[in-house]
Amino acid sequence: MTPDDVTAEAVTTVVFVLLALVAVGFGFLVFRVDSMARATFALAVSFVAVGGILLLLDLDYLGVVVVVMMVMEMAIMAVFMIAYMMNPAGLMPMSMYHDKARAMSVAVGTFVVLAGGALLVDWPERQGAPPADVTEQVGLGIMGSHMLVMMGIGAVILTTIVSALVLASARSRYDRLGDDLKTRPARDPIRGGVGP
Amino acid sequence: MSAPLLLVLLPAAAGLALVLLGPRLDRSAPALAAAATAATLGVLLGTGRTPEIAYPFLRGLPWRLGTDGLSLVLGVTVCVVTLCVLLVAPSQVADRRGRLASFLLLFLSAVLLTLLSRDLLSLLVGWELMGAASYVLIAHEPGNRRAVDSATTALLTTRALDLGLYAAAGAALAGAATLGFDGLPGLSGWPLHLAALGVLAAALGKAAQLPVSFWLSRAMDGPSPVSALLHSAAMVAMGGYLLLRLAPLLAASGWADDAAAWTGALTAIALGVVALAQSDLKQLLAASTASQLGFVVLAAGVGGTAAGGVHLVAHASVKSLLFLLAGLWLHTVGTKDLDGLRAAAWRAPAVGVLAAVGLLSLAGLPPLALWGSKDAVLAAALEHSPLLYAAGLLAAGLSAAYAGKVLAVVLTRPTGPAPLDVPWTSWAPLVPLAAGAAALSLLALGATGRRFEELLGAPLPLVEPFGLLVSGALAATVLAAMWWRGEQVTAAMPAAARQWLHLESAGHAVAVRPVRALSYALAAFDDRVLDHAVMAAAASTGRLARTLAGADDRLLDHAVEGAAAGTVRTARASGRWDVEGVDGVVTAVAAATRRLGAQARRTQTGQLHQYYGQAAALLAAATLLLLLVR
Amino acid sequence: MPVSELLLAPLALALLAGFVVVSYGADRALAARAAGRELTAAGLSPWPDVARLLLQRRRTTTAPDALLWRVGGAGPLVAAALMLAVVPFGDTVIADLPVGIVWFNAMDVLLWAFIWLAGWGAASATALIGGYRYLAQALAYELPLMFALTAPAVAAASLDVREVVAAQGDRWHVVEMPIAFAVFLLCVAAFSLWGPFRAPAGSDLAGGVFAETSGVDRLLLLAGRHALVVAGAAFAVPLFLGGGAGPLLPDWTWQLLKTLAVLLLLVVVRRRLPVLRPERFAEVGWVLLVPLTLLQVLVTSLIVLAEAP
Amino acid sequence: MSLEALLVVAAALIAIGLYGALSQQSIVMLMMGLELMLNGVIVAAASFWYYVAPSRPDGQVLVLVVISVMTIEMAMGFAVQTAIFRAGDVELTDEATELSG
Repeated sequence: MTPDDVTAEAVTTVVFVLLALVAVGFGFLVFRVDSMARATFALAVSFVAVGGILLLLDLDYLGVVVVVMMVMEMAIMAVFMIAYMMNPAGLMPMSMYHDKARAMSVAVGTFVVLAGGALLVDWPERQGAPPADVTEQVGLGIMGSHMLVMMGIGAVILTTIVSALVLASARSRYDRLGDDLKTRPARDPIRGGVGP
Repeated sequence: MSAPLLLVLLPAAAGLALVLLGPRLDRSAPALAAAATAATLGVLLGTGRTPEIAYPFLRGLPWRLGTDGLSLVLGVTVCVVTLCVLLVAPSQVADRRGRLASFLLLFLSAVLLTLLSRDLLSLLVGWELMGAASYVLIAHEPGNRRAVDSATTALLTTRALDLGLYAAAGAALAGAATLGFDGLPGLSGWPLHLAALGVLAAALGKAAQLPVSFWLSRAMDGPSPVSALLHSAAMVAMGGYLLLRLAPLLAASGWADDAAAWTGALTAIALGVVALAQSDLKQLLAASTASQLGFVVLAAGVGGTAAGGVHLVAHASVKSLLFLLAGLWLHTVGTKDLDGLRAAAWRAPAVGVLAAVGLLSLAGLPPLALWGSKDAVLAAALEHSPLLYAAGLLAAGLSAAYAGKVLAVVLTRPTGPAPLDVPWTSWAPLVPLAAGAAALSLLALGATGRRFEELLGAPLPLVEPFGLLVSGALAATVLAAMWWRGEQVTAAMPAAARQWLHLESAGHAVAVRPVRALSYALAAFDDRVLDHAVMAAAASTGRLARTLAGADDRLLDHAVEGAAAGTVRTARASGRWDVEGVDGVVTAVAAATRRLGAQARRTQTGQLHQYYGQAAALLAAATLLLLLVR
Repeated sequence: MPVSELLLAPLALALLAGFVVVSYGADRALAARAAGRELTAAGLSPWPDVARLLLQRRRTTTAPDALLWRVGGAGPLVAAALMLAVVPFGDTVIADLPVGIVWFNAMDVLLWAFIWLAGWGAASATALIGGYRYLAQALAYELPLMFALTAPAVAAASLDVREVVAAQGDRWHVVEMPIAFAVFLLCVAAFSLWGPFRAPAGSDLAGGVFAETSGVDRLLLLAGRHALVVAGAAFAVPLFLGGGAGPLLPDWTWQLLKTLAVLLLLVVVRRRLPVLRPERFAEVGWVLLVPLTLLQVLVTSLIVLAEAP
Repeated sequence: MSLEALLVVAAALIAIGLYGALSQQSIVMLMMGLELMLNGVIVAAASFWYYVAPSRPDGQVLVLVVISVMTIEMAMGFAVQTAIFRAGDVELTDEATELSG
């Protein structure tokens, strides 16, 4: 190992420890802060840290994608959070917990079991090396050997879109277009855009 | 995409698009379809001969498509005829033109698939699609019950014989584990004979040969443009084509080639007589089609692939021209009955010239198309057997006779009817067909014949000048005879010939009625024998029961009453034991179960987080179990 | 990391600042012309405003979430700088990421959080509504933007910005993907609260997300907005306009000149268009722009297939 | 950095997420707990990919699947939350007891 390698590894380790602490620490903060906005964005920071960890593992694409997806999700989550919480800004401190002690014991137990397993199990040796273009590998994977998986995911996502809309929307096309679906223009609460 | 598949998919895609858009594009659909056909023709001409290409389809059984000389020539013929039909169709069909055009394209696609296929699997696909499209096309007129019935008759007849192809495919798989055409002659034993029989049946059925020619008569209920494509150039011709393509298989079987040759010769004669007896122009043309296809089948039987190919092409050109003319007259004069068409040729001279060319060619007058092509077939037959040659010559004379009959009618000197107003658009597209009808004998003769041989890769038989002279003279003589004595000849035809030799009734008698009778018999057997047995058993059971009841009343009752008193005593005793002993145990078990059930319900709190906790605990337990078991 | 690249970072920041100044000046010039005022050098200079905002005392609201407010205020500028980090100037690029295009997308997504936080932190109704408007707008523009970014990536078969530049050669991507280019510029305007997409900071909300900001916070947010437009313009050049390709001048010069051109285009357009209501734009985005960009990607793919050896 | 260290981080994220899912009354907060657990799964999948079988795409595909699952979970979660809030003004898990047997 050359001196440069040692330096690089030390830097990697330090960065990793920092990211891991951020991921776990902000993850815990999610359930400790009063303000819902802070909770949401603590979770977002945790996700960004995990994205950083993925970058350390040479997973450039997936790391950035995790950031993209999760920050979007959290921004939307904040909206719902504020829509459905009694005290979103945490201005009037109140407890929103139940079964705190039991939950903590279950969580600690889970951690002990999982971490113990992680440390005690004799994991297999590394086989092969990452390809030169990691992104290409996953691209070829989902377009080739794992195509079925992604096709399944696609079908599930389509189902999700439809069922989520059906569940969440109070209005249907009959509200928009009348009982015979012939009302034009549609009776939208807000007019405009394109389409009937 | 490689060319063979493109050739099939181009018209299919265009046809499907028109099916979807058809109702909206009703007026412009024929023009669009014609454009698609022209494009297909362009691709076909640009492709030329290609080696066979295997497209993966089933494991080990690919689609094998390729273009060789024969499929190229027939493909070009079919495309040209389709183009002419599509250009003429708007002037002859008023309703649902979009539907007509789109299904003509789909039909074209199926025909091209049939022509390009080099294995039974893709052939079957093309064959079946062709049949289905023909059904839709024949039953084109909305609300015409008879046309629908006729389409059904045609479809059922040909489909029943198409089962032969499936049998052939099965035999080929069993015998050689391949469906390729090249592997078929290599079969031996029963697979060879079954394959030959199956192919023969399917091809003869499609080509409307004896004894199933009647479906072609029924198919005349469809629109004339449809007949012009299906019953001259494409569908019936595909029957002949299949035999030409698989002539090696027929030869290998040792008997199928002779059977084909004689069936062809007999059909050519018998349907020639039928044609001569017809008084309806389309029926006459239909019978003549079957008769002319007889020559092709004869050629296939004697191994004259090239001669048969020439005759197919020449006949397609002549007959599509005549069918379209029949449609034109039906549309303008208002009838297809020969009596009504008297002097029709003079009433629209341009159309009359076309008709004369077509009919003279059909008669086999030198130097027109069918003269040369028919002589090529006859020469091939002569190499094989003089008897076949003689039969062919007889059939040639008959074709001159029925052509002469029509010619005499339409060329009668006009006596009254006013000239017809026929726009040039409705006859101009026929000119290329007429040109073909006039000139295609070149394919069989002389230098052009040699070039054609090279293209086909099969030798034409050497046509003796003497033979040409004989058949030409025969045609001229018969034509002259028909011109002067046509009425008498027609009148001399047997009545059976007018009714297509009662082939349809025979078909009903031989195939339909037995099947129906068998099913009735089976139903009757079910009703009478099986049902009867069941009912009899039931009745006798009833009688037995009554007898036993009588015995019961008289003998057993006493014994029973005595026993009953004892039973009652026993029952009381056991009742006490039941209430005090068994019941107690049951109640206790039930109570315990209920308690357990209540306990179990406590986990079902409806609280999401508690479910999560349970799930976590369960997972932990499962992990533990896994660790312990390992 | 080599020292030279470390030196590049301040250089790039200075460049960004310069462009922001240009953008501001051009905008002021157009505003002055529209109002019929006379153009003076002092009127175009941002420095008086900067000085005023730096010296201004911060106002505050009753119960602000100060931390989130500051993060939201400074975030856009940081995101813009990070976007610029993957833009190549000639052969030089500060961060040569193999997934530069996704990186740009990630930075743009971070804006969802930052702008919303700027609205939330102020604890004021108008500011919060501005934040919500931004999210509604973001839901509308994000998917078209993603697909618009996909088209050049597909054409180059790479997510690396430099490879996208290299893949263009003489024929710039804008020729074969005009829809993607137009949608991209639209989305740049949308994530920068620019022109027709200024509803989140609209005057009907008394400034929306800007409403309660003052002093340095306001300066950062305003500079961030201009910086986002600059970063978007700079990113459009390697994606669609051939990067540094051009005659005579060195590559980096062409990159700068083209960036300037796109930037001026955006500035000019800014005042010409009316404000679009976010909910209307949502329908346009989903019903019109998503299919259009998908079609663009399809066309691009077909071109790639047709030109494949 | 090693496989064990990464797995411990993943375990910590999963445990914290589980704690949140079990202890939070608000449905939205509960979903944040679930997201955090899946976050741990991402770390675990990525580290298994890197340290066990980097030459195969399975690990990466698993990460993609988990990301999709997270979005699906969130979409359905909010849809259900909206539906039950609309039906009965329910926003706490303790009030959503239709499934209680």
